[in-house]
Amino acid sequence: MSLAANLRTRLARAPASIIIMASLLGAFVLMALFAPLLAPFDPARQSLIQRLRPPGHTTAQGLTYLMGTDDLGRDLLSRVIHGARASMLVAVASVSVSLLIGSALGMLAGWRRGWIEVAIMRFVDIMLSIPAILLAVLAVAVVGPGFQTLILVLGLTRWPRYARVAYAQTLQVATLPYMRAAELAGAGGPRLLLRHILPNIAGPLLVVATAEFGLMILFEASLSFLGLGIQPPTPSWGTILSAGRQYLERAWWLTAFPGACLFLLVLSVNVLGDWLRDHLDPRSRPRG
Amino acid sequence: MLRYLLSRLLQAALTTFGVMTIVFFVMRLSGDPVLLLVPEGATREHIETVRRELGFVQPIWRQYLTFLGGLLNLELGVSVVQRVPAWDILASRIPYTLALAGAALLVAVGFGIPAGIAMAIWRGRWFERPIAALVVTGQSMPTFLSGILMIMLFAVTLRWLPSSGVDGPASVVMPAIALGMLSMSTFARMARIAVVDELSKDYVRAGLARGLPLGKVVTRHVLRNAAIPVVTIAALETGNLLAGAIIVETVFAWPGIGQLAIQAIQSRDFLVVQAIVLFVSLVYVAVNLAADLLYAGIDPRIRLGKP
Amino acid sequence: MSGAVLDVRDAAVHFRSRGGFLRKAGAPLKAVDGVSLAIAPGETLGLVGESGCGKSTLANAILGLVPLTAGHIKVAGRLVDSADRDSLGTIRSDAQMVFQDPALSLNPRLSIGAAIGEPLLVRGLARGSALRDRVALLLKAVGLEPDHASRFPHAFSGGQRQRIVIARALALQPKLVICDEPVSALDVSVRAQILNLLVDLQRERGMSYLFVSHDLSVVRHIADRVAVMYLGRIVETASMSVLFGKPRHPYTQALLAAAPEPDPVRQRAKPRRVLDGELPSPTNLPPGCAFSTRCPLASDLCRSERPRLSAHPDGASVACHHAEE
Amino acid sequence: AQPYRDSITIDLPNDAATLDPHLQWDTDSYAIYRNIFDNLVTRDVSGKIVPQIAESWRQVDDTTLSFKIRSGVRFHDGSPLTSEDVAYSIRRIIDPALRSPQLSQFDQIASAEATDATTVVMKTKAPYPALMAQLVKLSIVPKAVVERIGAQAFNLQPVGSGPYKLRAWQRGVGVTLDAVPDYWRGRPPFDTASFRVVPDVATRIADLQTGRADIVRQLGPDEAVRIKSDAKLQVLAAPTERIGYMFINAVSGPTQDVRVRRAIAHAIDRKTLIEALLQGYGKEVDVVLTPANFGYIEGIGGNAFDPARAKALLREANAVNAQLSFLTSPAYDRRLVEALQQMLQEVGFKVDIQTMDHPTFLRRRQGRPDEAGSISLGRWSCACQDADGVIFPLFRSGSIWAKYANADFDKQVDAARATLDEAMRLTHYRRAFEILRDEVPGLGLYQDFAIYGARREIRWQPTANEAFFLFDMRWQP
Amino acid sequence: MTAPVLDIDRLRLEIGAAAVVDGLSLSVGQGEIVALVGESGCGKSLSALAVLRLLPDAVRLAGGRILLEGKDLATRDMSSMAAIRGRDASIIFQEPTASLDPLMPVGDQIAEALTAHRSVSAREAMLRAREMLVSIGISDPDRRLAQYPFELSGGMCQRIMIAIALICGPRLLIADEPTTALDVTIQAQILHLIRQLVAERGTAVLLITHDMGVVADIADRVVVMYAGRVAETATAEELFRAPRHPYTALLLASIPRAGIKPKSRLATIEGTVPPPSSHGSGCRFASRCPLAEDRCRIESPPLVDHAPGHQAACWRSGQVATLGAAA
Ligand SMILES: Nc1ncnc2c1ncn2[C@@H]1O[C@H](COP(=O)(O)OP(=O)(O)OP(=O)(O)O)[C@@H](O)[C@H]1O
Ligand SMILES: Nc1ncnc2c1ncn2[C@@H]1O[C@H](COP(=O)(O)OP(=O)(O)OP(=O)(O)O)[C@@H](O)[C@H]1O
Ligand SMILES: [Mg+2]
Ligand SMILES: [Mg+2]
Repeated sequence: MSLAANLRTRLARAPASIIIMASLLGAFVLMALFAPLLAPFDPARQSLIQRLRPPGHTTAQGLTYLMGTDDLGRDLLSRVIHGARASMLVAVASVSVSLLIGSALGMLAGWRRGWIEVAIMRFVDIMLSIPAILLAVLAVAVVGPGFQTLILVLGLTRWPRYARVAYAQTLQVATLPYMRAAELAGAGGPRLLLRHILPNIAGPLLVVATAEFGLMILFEASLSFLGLGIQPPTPSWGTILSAGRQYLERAWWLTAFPGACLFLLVLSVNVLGDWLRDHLDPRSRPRG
Repeated sequence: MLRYLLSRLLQAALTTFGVMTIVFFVMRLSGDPVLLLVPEGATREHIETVRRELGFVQPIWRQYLTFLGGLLNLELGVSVVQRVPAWDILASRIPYTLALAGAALLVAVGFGIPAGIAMAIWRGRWFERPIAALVVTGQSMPTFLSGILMIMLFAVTLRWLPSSGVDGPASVVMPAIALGMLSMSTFARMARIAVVDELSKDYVRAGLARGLPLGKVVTRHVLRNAAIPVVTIAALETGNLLAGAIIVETVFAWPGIGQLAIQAIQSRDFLVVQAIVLFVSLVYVAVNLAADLLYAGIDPRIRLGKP
Repeated sequence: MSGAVLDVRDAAVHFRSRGGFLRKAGAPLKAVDGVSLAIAPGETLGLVGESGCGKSTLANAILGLVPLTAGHIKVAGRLVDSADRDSLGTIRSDAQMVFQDPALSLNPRLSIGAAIGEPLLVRGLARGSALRDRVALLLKAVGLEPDHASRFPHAFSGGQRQRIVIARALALQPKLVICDEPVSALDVSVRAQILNLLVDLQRERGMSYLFVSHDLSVVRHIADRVAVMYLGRIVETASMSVLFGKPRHPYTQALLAAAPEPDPVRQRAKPRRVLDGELPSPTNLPPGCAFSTRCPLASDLCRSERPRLSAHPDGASVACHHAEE
Repeated sequence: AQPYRDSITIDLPNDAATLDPHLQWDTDSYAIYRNIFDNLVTRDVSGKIVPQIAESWRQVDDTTLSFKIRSGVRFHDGSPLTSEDVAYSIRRIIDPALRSPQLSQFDQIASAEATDATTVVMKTKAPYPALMAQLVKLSIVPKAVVERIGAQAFNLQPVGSGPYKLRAWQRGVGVTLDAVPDYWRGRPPFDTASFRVVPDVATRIADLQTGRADIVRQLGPDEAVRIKSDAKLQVLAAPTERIGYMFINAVSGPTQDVRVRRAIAHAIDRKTLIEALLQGYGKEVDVVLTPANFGYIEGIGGNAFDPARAKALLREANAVNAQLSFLTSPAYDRRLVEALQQMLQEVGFKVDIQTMDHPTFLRRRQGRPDEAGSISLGRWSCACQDADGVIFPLFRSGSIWAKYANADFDKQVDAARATLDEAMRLTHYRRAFEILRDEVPGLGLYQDFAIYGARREIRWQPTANEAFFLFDMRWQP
Repeated sequence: MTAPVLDIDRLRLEIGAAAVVDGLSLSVGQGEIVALVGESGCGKSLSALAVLRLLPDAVRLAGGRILLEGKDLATRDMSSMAAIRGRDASIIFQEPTASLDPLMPVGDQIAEALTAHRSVSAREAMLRAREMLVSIGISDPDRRLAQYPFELSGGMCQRIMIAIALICGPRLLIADEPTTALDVTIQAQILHLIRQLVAERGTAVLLITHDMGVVADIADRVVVMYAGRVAETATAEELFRAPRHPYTALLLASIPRAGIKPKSRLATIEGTVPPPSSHGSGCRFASRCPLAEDRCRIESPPLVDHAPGHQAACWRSGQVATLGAAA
């Protein structure tokens, strides 16, 4: 039984909460993929006389804004649906870039030790010490704003976190007898790292990755004040939220809906991540 | 041991040097502050005069050498924007930053780690749920939102806490919670995973077999074994709390380094940025060195330096 | 010995003792100290000795898993102690090891099929269904079911894990297998099966074994020659029949006397003799013979001067001042 | 009326950069230090230039002004303010060695001499009509103190002659001022004034609601609406000399074509912008100048909102779907940017918003024309209430902001700068604005309002020059 | 005879739907040493774990009673087990290195077992731990107490485990292969220690081992398990002399004895233990049994008394003697 097959059978036996979370995540993914088909309105279409309408507001022409409108009179529902696209793309792209770079370098450092360790880990320290904002500013000044720049900045500034976690875990795992057994079996570097170390350190990495997943969506919003975010009028949850916080008292829906979406997305990613980790561990069979 | 420490100190110096070099060039490449200093209607000649007066027309390598010279003399220079030594500007913020970071760490560790352990021990039972929900909330709530929501609830509506500023310990409560929430989630989940990992090992069963209750097995044995990822995260988060508090400090008008950093970056106050980065990187390197030493302290199998 | 599969010369492994923070480390622990031995192709050398005397450490050193402090080790003519990664790789396809502690030497996240197949896979010797078939054969050979291959280590009993580790070591059909307590966790019928397998392999392929065991009946059954270790040193080597027939070193004698017989009547009739005396600390060995603290024959000479290994006409070498008594 | 509280707390978005009035010049430093120092002259509520330290002044010739200095004014350290201090202050700010960022506002001044105890004679390099307007910003510092303690220390412990003196400056936290009871203009209204640094506007409002702050600066229109709904609070707002305008690149990109620029002008519905987004806190203008400035010409006639005409112009210029890059920074209201983008797209432009941080924005906007983007927003104030300080730097060829060159226009603004005759200047400006109307290198959108939130009991009338004089405020139960 | 210290009655352990241990019954009286032997993987360790209610998550206690001095442990709640473990009943695990906390000096781990049940000071506990090490023949105890498990040899770890198990002087000691990692001189020392314990305190010992020499040396009674069931139980002498179950007989036959030619083929039992999922209704040894007949494959044999205290579950126990002769 391969790992994937193993996982499949486990998924079939997963508790209801996992199924719910998986469908939730699936729904968000579908929402992102088919946003143009799902959104009732053009998310960029403004109507300044229809600013800040509450959810369910129906105009004289009979158009209904299910989630209300934002501060430029755009349909919030359509923006949230389209926002899923940008936000999830940012999260997936930046998390995978930094997870890849970070865990590879971290494992290498923890396993090889010696000067490679010093070089990698001190570089990690350097990257961690430089405020991300600073690099973001430079990137915007030199490369110009845009989605690629955003991913570049997020990927470049976040990988050291993964690297440190991977490094610390690898240090510990590398001392275990089964690593020596694998070495004896003739496993070379890549195999030792991928087959022996990685599965045994995947848990903490997964925790960081799932935590970062939500963070990246929020980060995009925080970076938008430097111009690094998704450029308007393309919506993202982060920018909708940060724009909405000005209207907390007047228009709660501007933060409540995208906030709830974000919460549910992060929840599902976290719960699935933890479940995945638990079930990648062959020792923890479901109870009963 | 001593040799290891010395070599790490040397590495720390190199790291700091690397950081400062990168920051120096990053700042210079992203444009000088002159345009921000002069009034909007300034003429080109005036701008050039100021630029020359401030030394920004020199070739960049010469500026770099000057900067290195200053660094060697522990001179951080005088801010061109505020006309005050950069170190003074930084120093006035450090106490606030330490207070906030400390309080936030207290929130994060004080709640996060017990929550993580509880989730691991009660895995799959119903009490795990509410804790998990809280943890996820911490992770999915943008600080800029949680901050202002807290202000509206605790300051405006309930009048329990001051809405902003730095008057006494009450002032630090909300910023610390807002800042600590995120780290708290990370701590909790990291602790949970690490503890779950350990709980499946044979020595736990052996601990139970000698009559220790599960709680004791966890506190006496599991925690230490699970500590490495948690220590790693703690080191990472400490750095984050120090410098990453930009939004929280802005929302709560907390005069820490984060706020200063963003202002200095935005006004291209090079010397202040450099001073901040120097400080942060020193703290960072120290904290991570401590973490690396702790790894070996926690797990005697991990030998320091070369294997 | 020139054609030897394994040639160990004056090997020593010392462990730095842990110092505290900024504290100087204490005296090193001499786990293996000046050990020389050799194994010819097709030969089995039994290694017995006190628990903690350095058998596993020596085994690890032979495969380059623990650095040597002094001496040289050659496996199939290649020096282990100065080997780079590449030649270590070659050495390890000639020599494999059955680890003493199967629970820890199996990666908990690797199915046992993958673990057993790993040496074959990484050396490009088999893949896909061919690999599966080889793994199935190996599993059968050690008395496990082929369909166990997809299970993970935690789901096996101690003895089953032991067999998995044996299967992994045999996968490459190496010239030399170092067996560190390979059968101690097995029930006697499975043990017999494994011993038969080892003997068969030796007959067919001329494999050599370094066979570490506490079970003297097993050693007697499988070994051609036996080396007895005590506190990091070899105190006696002899051919199997000589050693069991005429043990010369008092420690060897004690060992043979203490070996229980699988017959309650005879066993219980034997006089019970438990060795008295303190085991010396491996960091602080007495200047003379290490066994002198427990030896019934110990004299002042023993306590002051360390006996050297001296050869006897029947091929035995013994390190004892009173070997002839 | 008797003040019913003896202190006031003000929330500012930023800390003072410096308290030396001759150095930094951002609005937050300004809001604080102008209460510590007196200026040579000042403006009254109506915007007229009136005496302060200078009791009176006389134009001796086109380049010479003579000021009579008020006597009896004392600095906070007790020493009397003399004509020597005034002359020193002027010489100090124009001394390149001080590297004052405000230099360009005063660099027309050639010299200043104290000719006797109460007279200061100032010479300009050439006739300079905006001189008095600039001198509104000149604070008087005590020569003796500055020379004794040096610039760096003076920055931290400023000594002025204003109604308040510095008690404490806690960097990043705020500044506390104490009243000077025997201030020459009378007893200041509050015994102490605390300026607090609160960067986030939402927090400033919360401070106002919880009573932590009595008055807060720099609110947006939407916040004003929010404050209005709170019975304990009031909005204090005034139109300022700040002009909200749109820059249109006349040198590079699709907007080189004047028809395209006109199409942009016709596409924009200022009225809706002001009503819907600015909530009325803005006044429509059709030139790049506010009525609060000298040189504002009524009835030039702008390019009115006319989408049909805009579309026609675009077709005519063969520029349908022209790609406009809209450079912006977080300093500009995101909603305004997006609304403008929408309006332009409606008539057939493709508008690509490029946000960058403010320094980068400035660098590109002021740099090479091909990097300056097709359009961008601006909120301009010269703090001198004179057309010269607005359209000269914005559109005069050779100026860093101008991406436009028109010899006739240059001639008009140069001429208006070189004469002191107000009527002449107005005719030049009329002509200049007509050229701008036809050529559209920029487009006036609205006169900006300064919006403050305050407790109901505060009486204060904000002015066009965005000055923040505590002396003019009162508690009134 | 007084009531046994440990009385396991029809214990059933399941993994998923399959029973790994199926109706195991055995008892250990005060001062008695009972050896549990059997095929590796037949469920010995799991049964031992079940007594202390320490089964892994995957394994379920599906039936039977586990009486420890009359109290049924099978139905107790987990929280009250802590007081029993280590004090009334303790266990020595099969894999010592994995069973020690890798990050705690072994001395502390021994002392901890004492402080868990007795109110002694840390110092005192450490002293007792030291005594314990001396009594099981560890040299340089002070140094050893401060060492971590990875610094000790396998046999040393095993002895640490033994020290932990014995330090509270339990009424029942379950020893899961306590001496496999030890050389015979130390083994003799440990067995001596156990014997002493039994003699002095009347401790009941359940000894799981593969070493027939050890069984012969110290066991009073032997329980032979096969595929989750008891195949035979008898006194040690009786069992070695006259096994009544073919599995027992074949097991004894496969021991390499002095008389056998070195490197000759040892007798083995053909085939492997059937997996729990494929247990049919018949005798579980039938597929490997040279004596098996049709009945064996259909009907499960009950445990039948052959002599006082000697029971075997075989339809053809009468023919077993011929097997031993053949081997
Ligand atoms: N990594 C290590 N660090 C320090 N000391 C060690 C280390 N590994 C082993 N030792 C010590 O070296 C000595 C020899 O250990 P080794 O494991 O080789 O013994 P052994 O002969 O295999 O014993 P056993 O039969 O009990 O397995 C022991 O005293 C042990 O404590
Ligand atoms: N955690 C587990 N999950 C699934 N199966 C298990 C687990 N632990 C043990 N088993 C299975 O249960 C059976 C009995 O295991 P147990 O450890 O009791 O054997 P044992 O009799 O002690 O064998 P040995 O003598 O080899 O130690 C084995 O077939 C084993 O594969
Ligand atoms: Mg060993
Ligand atoms: Mg077992």
